[in-house]
Amino acid sequence: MPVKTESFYLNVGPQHPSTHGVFRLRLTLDGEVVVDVEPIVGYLHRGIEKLAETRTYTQIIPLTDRLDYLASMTDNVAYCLAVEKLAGIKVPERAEYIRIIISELMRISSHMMAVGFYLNDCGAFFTPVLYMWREREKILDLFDMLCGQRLLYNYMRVGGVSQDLPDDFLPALKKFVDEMPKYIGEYNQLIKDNEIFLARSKGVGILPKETAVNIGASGPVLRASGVKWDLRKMDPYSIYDRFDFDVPIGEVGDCYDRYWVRVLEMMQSLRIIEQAMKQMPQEGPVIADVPQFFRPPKGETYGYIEAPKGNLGFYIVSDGSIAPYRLHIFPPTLINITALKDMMVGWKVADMIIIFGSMDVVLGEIDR
Amino acid sequence: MTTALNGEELAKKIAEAVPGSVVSSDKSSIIIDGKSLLQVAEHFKNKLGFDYLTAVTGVDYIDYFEVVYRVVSMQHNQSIFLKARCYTREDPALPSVTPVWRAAYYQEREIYDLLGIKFEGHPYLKRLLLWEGFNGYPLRRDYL
Amino acid sequence: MEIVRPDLYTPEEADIAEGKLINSFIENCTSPIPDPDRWLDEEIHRNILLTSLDMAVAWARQRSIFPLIFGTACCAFEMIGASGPRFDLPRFGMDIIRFSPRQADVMLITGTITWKMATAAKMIYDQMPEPKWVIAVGACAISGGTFRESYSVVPGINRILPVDVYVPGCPPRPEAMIYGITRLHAKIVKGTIDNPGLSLNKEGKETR
Amino acid sequence: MLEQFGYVGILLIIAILFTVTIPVLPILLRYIKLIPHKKNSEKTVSYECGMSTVGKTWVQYNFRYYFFAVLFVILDMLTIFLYPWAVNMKDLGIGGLVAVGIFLIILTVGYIYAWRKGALQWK
Repeated sequence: MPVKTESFYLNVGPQHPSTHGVFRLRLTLDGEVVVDVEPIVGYLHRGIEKLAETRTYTQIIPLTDRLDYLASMTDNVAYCLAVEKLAGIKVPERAEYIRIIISELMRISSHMMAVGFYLNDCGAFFTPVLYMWREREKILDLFDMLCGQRLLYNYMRVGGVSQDLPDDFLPALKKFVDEMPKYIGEYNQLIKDNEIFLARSKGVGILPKETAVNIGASGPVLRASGVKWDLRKMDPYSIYDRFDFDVPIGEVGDCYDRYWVRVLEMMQSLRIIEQAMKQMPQEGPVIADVPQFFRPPKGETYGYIEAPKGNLGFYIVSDGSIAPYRLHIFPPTLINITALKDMMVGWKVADMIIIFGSMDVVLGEIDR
Repeated sequence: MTTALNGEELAKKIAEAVPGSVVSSDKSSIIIDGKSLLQVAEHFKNKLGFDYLTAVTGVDYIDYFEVVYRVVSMQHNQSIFLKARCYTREDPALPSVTPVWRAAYYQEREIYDLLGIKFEGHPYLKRLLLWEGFNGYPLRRDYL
Repeated sequence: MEIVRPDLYTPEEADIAEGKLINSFIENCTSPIPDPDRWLDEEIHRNILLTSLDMAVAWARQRSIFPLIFGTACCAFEMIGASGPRFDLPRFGMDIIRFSPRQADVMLITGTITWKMATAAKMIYDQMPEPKWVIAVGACAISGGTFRESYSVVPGINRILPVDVYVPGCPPRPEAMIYGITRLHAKIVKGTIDNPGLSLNKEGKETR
Repeated sequence: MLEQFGYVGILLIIAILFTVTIPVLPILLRYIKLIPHKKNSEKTVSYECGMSTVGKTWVQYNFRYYFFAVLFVILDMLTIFLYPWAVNMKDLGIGGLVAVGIFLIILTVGYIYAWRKGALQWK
């Protein structure tokens, strides 16, 4: 005769070390086992879409920086691609290559943060994160050399990039790309075969393939469930069709697969950067001639890229004036956590923290 | 390459599958009548294989509200825009597509929260980003 | 501004109560709270007996403050970067980043504070033991920053909490944060024991 | 023989002094105003990530936590009783060994009984 037990509510609330920002989970717990999960978001809702309606197309770029502040360059690229698609602006060759190199650097840095803080939630308190922070500081130095800012860059412009690469950028990038595989090998040697890590993440929080597609997941979370869908391959935007790289996918879709897909994607990004550095034209214009207050034609467009966390989309409706009539940001992380309840119910609180950590959410993008 | 399907011929196919649902269609999108949105969604998902809903957006065009669904079919790598409009401004309502594609769960809650469009049939329609006592819907053009 | 504490039994009641609380915050917090500046007037009366003890306690407090990172947005990652190996915040004794207010001395408001988050900020500030200080890091915490005219952002955290040090920047570089922390050290050393930096409003009652 | 107990006496005094000063110290420092003491209603509320707690917490837990607690206390007491024997095992000789052996057998019988009954399954 099982013992009749009652459940109680617990707030894994906005100010919590392992909710990656101000994410709030209202749990119904029965003892230690999670019975019901209700994510509550909105604690960082700054109303970016309302603010964007009163700013010109160039002034919105700093707003898009603050969406996914761990990969703010790719937010800029997504927004600029959408506006260029709307206005039909042709981006010069060299700017396209610079954008590819920087997006892939941003992907590596974002994946390192995702894996590092996932390990942090697993209990390896801050050791793996600081290992990966060491490489992230190198990437931030590259960006610092490029546009003077460490975290929010405002470097992209509609029609290209704001300024050309400084001449000591490419040698520093070459040095980084040569020694990075050694460091990734070091992480794997530290983490990959650690049996505690395997015991804690294998088979935990499984997102099956059909649910992943049905909830519209995207990015490493979707690929970890075994669906081969990467926008850079399926719908190549800008010049991704000139590079060959493969798309890693997981088998089961548990926390371990999500970790492993991110590590493999870091290796693929390095391959893309090497090819881009070789093929890049040495000189040429870096920005198309776009007037400061340019007015795109009336109409709507939906620009999307394969951001580190999923396919980030911008839906812009323009009525011909200098400011967009409506700007909607499609947040991949908010959609990835639709099935959080199916993945978490039945697991214990410690596993719940890991499952949420493996989803790699950023609150700036969820709450906009 | 995700080929954006031409709206016209797809609209013809939808018209005979779900009679009286297509209001109009142009090159890149099909405008569906609000009431029969659910049958069209099921038709898209089961018959035409559009199983991947990537974006749901609400826009306030002063004299009508428009909700845009971008649907992608993963097998044939095609995408199309579905649009649904509601012309009343007091309490606009549309059928929810969450039973068909669970991707719309949070996006419809957000549109309800910021634009005030009710989605009937949504499992848990509650404010997503703002707090309970917030009066008014910020993304409407007449919100100050 | 007393927070009423009803006994809530269902999540719906909790949400409605939270909504009311946020709306009452919006009405009440309209003017900034004066910054604690009691330490500015040099000739505050110090009794002779406690002077050396005063110095010793102030020195001990200054050297080991435990930060509570109230990290909401981008500045939180710059603050974690500052406590990383390269910028090394632990040099200042701020080694362990506390997330519970019970073991924290200084509250680092890093990131945009929305009205929905303001009630949590106020509650956590009240739950911190005395003596406590607040550093507002980043333009969003100081004045709402790039999102100042938004409908859901608090235009500056000093409407809710008394702030001791402001670190401007969006996000401020880790060196700027460390400079802000050394400014706080200078402030702590000057404060006396019993009121380490709290300010008196007009009728001489201590504001918190 | 008596002065050996002197050491125990000193240890007793230090222990008492230690246990008394630790709780009294903050009260003393607060009395001479070294630690500021400001009461407010919010400080006594339990911390739940900045949110107010919901629902009652005096709920019926699953029974398995209690099983593990009791078993742990029993086996921990076992180790405490082994200390005096283990300290001077040589001069207690065979007699001591037999006594401790019986003591251990009794406890292992109880432990195996609990194991068989399934007290340790994490249902």
